[in-house]
Amino acid sequence: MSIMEYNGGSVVAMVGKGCVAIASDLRLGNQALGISSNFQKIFPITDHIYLGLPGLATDVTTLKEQFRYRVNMYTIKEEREIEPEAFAHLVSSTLYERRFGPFFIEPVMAGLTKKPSGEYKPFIAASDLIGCLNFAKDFVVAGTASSKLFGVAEGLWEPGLEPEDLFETISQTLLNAVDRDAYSGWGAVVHVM
Amino acid sequence: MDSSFAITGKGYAIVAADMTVSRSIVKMQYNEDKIKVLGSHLLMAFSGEPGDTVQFAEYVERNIRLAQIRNTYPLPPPSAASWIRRELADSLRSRSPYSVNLLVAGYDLSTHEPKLYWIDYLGTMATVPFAAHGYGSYFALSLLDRYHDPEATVEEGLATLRRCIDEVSKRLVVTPGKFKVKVVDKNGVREVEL
Amino acid sequence: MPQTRSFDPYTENGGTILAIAGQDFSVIAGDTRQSEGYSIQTRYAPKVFRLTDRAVLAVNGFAADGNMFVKKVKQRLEWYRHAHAKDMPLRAIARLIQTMLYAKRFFPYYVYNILGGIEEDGTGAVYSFDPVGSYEREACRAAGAAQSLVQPFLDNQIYFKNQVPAPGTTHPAYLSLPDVLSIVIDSFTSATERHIEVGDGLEIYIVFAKTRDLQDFETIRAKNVHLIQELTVAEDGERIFVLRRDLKKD
Amino acid sequence: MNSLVQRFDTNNALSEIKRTSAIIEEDGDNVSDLMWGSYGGFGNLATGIPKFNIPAVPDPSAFLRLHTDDHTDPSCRIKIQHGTTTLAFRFKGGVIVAVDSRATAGSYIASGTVKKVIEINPYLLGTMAGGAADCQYWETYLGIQCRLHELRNKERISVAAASKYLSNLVYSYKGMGLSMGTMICGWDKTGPQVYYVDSDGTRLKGDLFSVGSGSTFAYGVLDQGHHWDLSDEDAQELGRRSIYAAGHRDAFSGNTINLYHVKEDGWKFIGNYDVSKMHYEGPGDIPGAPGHGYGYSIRTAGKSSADPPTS
Amino acid sequence: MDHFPTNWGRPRNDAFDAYGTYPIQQRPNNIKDNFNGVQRTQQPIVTGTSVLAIKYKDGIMMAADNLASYGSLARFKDVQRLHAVGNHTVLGASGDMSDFQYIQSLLDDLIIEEFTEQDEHTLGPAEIHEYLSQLMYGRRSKLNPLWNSLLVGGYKDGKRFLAYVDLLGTTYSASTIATGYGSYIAQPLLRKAVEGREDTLTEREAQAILEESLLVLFYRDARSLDKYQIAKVTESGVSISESMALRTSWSFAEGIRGYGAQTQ
Amino acid sequence: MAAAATVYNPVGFDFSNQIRNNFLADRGIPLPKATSTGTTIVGCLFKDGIVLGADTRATEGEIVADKNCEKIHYITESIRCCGAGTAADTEFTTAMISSNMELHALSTGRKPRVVTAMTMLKQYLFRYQGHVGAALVLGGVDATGPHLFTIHPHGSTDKLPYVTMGSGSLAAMAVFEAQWKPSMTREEALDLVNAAISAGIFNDLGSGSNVDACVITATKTDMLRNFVKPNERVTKERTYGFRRGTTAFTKEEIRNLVVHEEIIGVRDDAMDVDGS
Repeated sequence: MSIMEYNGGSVVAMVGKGCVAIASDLRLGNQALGISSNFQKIFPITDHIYLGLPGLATDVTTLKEQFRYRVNMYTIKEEREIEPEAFAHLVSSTLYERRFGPFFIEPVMAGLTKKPSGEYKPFIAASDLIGCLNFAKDFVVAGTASSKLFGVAEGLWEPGLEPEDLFETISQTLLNAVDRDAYSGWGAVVHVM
Repeated sequence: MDSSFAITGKGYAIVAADMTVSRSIVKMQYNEDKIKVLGSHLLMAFSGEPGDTVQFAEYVERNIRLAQIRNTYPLPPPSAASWIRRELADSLRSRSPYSVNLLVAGYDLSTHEPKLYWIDYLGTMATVPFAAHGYGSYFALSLLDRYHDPEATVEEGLATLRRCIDEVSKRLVVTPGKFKVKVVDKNGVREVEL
Repeated sequence: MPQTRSFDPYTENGGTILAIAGQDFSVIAGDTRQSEGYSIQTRYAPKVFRLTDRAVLAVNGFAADGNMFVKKVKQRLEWYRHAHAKDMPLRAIARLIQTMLYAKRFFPYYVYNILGGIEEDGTGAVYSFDPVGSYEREACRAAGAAQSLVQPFLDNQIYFKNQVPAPGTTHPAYLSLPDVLSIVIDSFTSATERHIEVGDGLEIYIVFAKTRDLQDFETIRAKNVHLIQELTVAEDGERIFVLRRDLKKD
Repeated sequence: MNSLVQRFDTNNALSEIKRTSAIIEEDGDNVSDLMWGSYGGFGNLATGIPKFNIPAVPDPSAFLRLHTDDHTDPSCRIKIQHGTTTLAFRFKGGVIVAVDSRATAGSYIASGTVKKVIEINPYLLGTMAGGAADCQYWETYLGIQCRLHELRNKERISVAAASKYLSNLVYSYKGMGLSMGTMICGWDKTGPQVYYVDSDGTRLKGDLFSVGSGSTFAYGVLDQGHHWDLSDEDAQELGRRSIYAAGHRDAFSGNTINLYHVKEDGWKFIGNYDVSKMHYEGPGDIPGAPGHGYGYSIRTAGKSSADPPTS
Repeated sequence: MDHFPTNWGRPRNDAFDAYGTYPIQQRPNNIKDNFNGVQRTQQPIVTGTSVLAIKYKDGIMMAADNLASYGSLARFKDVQRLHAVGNHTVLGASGDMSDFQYIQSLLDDLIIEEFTEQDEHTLGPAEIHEYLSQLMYGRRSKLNPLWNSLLVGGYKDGKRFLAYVDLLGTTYSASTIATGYGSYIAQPLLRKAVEGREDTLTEREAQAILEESLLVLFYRDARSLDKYQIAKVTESGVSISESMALRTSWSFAEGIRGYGAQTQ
Repeated sequence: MAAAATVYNPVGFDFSNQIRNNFLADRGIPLPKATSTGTTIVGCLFKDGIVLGADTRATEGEIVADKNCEKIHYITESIRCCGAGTAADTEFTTAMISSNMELHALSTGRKPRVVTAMTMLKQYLFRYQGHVGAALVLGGVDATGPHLFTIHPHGSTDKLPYVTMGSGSLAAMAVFEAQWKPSMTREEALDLVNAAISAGIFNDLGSGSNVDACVITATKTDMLRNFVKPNERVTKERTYGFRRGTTAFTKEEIRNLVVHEEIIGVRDDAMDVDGS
């Protein structure tokens, strides 16, 4: 059993037509033992960015606090809300800083980027535990059920999903993937933006 | 082989911990208090690596007290739990980490509800209606899933707790022995005999 | 060149297999890539084998063990045929495979087996095995390198897991052949996208019960004449076809 | 030199080939038996206690440990499926046997539909925890022996004898790497009986056992609700509720519950219950059921431990 | 029996964590070292490097160089690693040369035995390959492997045959196969040149492809030699060429100065 | 801890977690490995400059994490660098050297040279003794002509007319050894690089998807992203949309970001107060 499986948990994010969705399970485990069924893994960063933090639960809390701090500092210094792309790089550099003593977290981000025309463009990204970013056009996954999520998402995802359809697709993806993973489950939450 | 349990009920939280200290195959002590009273409305049960437990508990106790002296008001349970978690997570990154598992229970005077936090030695924190640490948790959690009632009276709560302790005494290889039980509610902290 | 310090009698040769049972047919499929480490050994190494006119066995894991195991199963079936003048029924083959696997309990075959075919009562069946012979009958099963990618997808599409049926309706108990075939193909193209050890080619065996009307299949066959081949030996019995197609080769 | 002469002696080529064919014939099947007669083509179950192929290393069990499932070593290849929560208890109405249906290989849930109750014969049930193949194989084998006992003695085998037979059998493989923890349950001349047998050779007679990773959770519920004078419905509900408890808390248990009831006239399959459905909806309108979901959040929905001052 | 399910289904070893230490069990770290006492061929000694083989219009063609290495020492420079088995088959071996010689003697005996039968049956490449795969798998199952990767090529009854078998008993066939280092370096070149053209490649083209691959191997494989042999199996039987030399060119090196900033 | 948490990162690595992670490792829990990309990256000289090439597959073990990632990194306008190995290391190392090169260019007022980037990279990698797992192919054209280097994770370098790196390096090198010749034209060089990367894509499981190429000459740099796409996914056999309402849920919350507020005047003279 790897340390990434100690507490369990999985996150998936998907792009739709003018929308994004990010979903996670709610389990907090202590190896095989379930401890809590309302453990939050997805955190709102701004009104247009959500961050999912699957991995070791203690680092979930520590990193959540650290990102809140850094985003607040950014907002104060730059006097504007952080954009998803910039936030992705903030996540990446925060993790890479600890290249040789990483947090056991593989973050997943979903957000909407405001284009000059005023429309919002969907944005998703994932990172490994030392900050290698992966910008995808379809979906990104992480956590103990990642291989299962990859399989289902690759099968179910289709381009141009409306928010309601995106909700169904991401929910079905998550539920069926965590049902095959011993360390994820115990309820789920989906955020559609 | 420490066992500790905590449950919440209508306007209170109960924390129970066994009273034995064992070393190798010997029970060194059988009337140890492993529940620290951190404030007027805050309790913390601790277990884990011998030595670390008491050191960390006392460290927390003093700092919570200090916070109260500085700010006039005591830290409410959520803030206290968050601070304790942070200390534990940071200590794990130091040369001599504390290996301590905690149950932090308190009564939040501002929201009028009991709060219970499960914290492990890695600094993992979860808010739960009932909790347990140690091998006892493998027996008690399913029992509490079945019998725990968030609106139970203190007497009913104690009866549920007694079920847990009986079960652990019955099934665990090493019987934990006597339990210290403390209750926190709007009137503060008090000790209860089972 | 192998320069390991001690000899490891096992290796892993990648690939994925799956099987789905329909009401009166069974579909058993496998990719054809055989790899070791990051190298493709061959782009065509069959993993699915016809045992009898109503039984097809898919093996995955360590290729040498797998090939040897299939050889031995076929041998036993041949002996059975000589002794009893008929083919062994499917559920007996399943039990045979269990005892053969378990006979190597202390030096296991590193193979995951899926047996598919038609039972004596004419229903489609799938049996899945672990390397030491524990088995169960199921409606669908994926095994091999990409099992964790494919299986949850099948749960969703075949068992309708986590899907609430539209009000006033229920999920169909059995899927039609065209549906099953397209789900199989999509499972493999998806697995090829996301798993490096899956690819090159796809072989889908289709076993039909004696009584089945093959009209829906003939339509598919007419469209893919050059891809589909019949493997049936006896007349008036169950029929086996194999559909071959390409997968990505990267 | 002598061996060299032999090597190049043409008369001896045959023996050389035989020697290699001996190498090739790597497992010790008794070929002639299996090729012919009514055993023809069957597996080795029918032909007495089978022989097992042992790897040619000094410590075969270390070899097995190196290559088969081991959570400490993710690189090991052969993932054997694990069985998990099972329970059986005696009460005045017979024996209740309840099991979950999950099999895991590492963190992957390999199956959610495993039959962990093995129907040895109409009066005997065996449960499955540990290595799935070990349990399936040896309990099937036990079934054969029980039937032979019936044919030889014109009476059914007692639960005690059946469990002893199994216990002796697996004890002879002790230390080789077998893994099973099973309850043999049935009704014989002496009434309802439950025996626990495991691969260490332990055999216990008792009223109430639970085996598997989720057993502690099952015990937590079971012990609180169990007494001899339970009604049939309450006993079934207790079995169901206990497996649900394990399925809920333990990551390696879950999916569905299979419930059996052994009475004087043999065992009866009571039902299969989905754990998620139990969580949200409960077992439905059947005697003994609570009338709502088993889930804590369902059971306590709308309740709050807040105690605001009543003004 | 403990209640950590992941401990189940594997052999017990009470020396490790008999009491399930809390909170995280102590895990056995180094269980790989259980086989130090076994005295068997655990590594090859005198070794041959890659063997390459392809199918072409008239049959199959196989190539190997003449080197047998002793560790990093180029020990024997005149070893023939291609071996004719009967009239239809050629066997190419990489890996341990002594094991290869043992296999050669087994096969020679087999062919003699087959010959003395005079039953109008001769062993073709498929039969030889089957024999070898059973032999290799049997030896691996005795944990006493013959440390080789073998290629069997042949032509019989109008059919080409080309297949591989190695020390684990793993077998496969393809229109191009390379063993050892060749599976990394030569195989991509062979696949590109041969796949889809098996029925049109002439003997001259086939030989040119193999020679180019051998040349690349000689450039990049430190255990290879510029002396090689090529075997052909066609309708008319097996022929193994005399040893030939590769024409190498190192002229590209002229422009290279150092590994960094140096220019002269 | 707190000191490290600023918006802009301080220089260097933060080792604060290492004690804790070692503690966990001592308990026998294996620590996870970072995304390491099996890759095919190549570079070759031609008549007018350099062609670099890369595949676009990023893997996490046996799983393809990214089907179309970019492995040719920007160093300066006329210097580019392909990365293989630990993905995050190649990403951050090249980004850092890129900004250092920019600073170097500004402080010297000259177009930076390829050897400068090479020396910066090798010194940086040597300092970390291979723990920063970046295997690089560096190519570019500067005042002294076209240059092509490989840099290994430990800091050793090579200067050759054609180079390959990554898990598919052997396959790609075979193509170069067989077909490379001096003074090729741009088209010939691009074809050769394409053939080399394709050899990696189709023969090495760690490499896959598309071919990226980058042609650098004294006057111009062409980044040919997805130069060849030989592995497009075929269309699926059916569509997998779900009927709305397929997924059961217990609770729905809508957080409306646009707050609608109706303002009701309490008295008619409210406006007057505002206006006066």
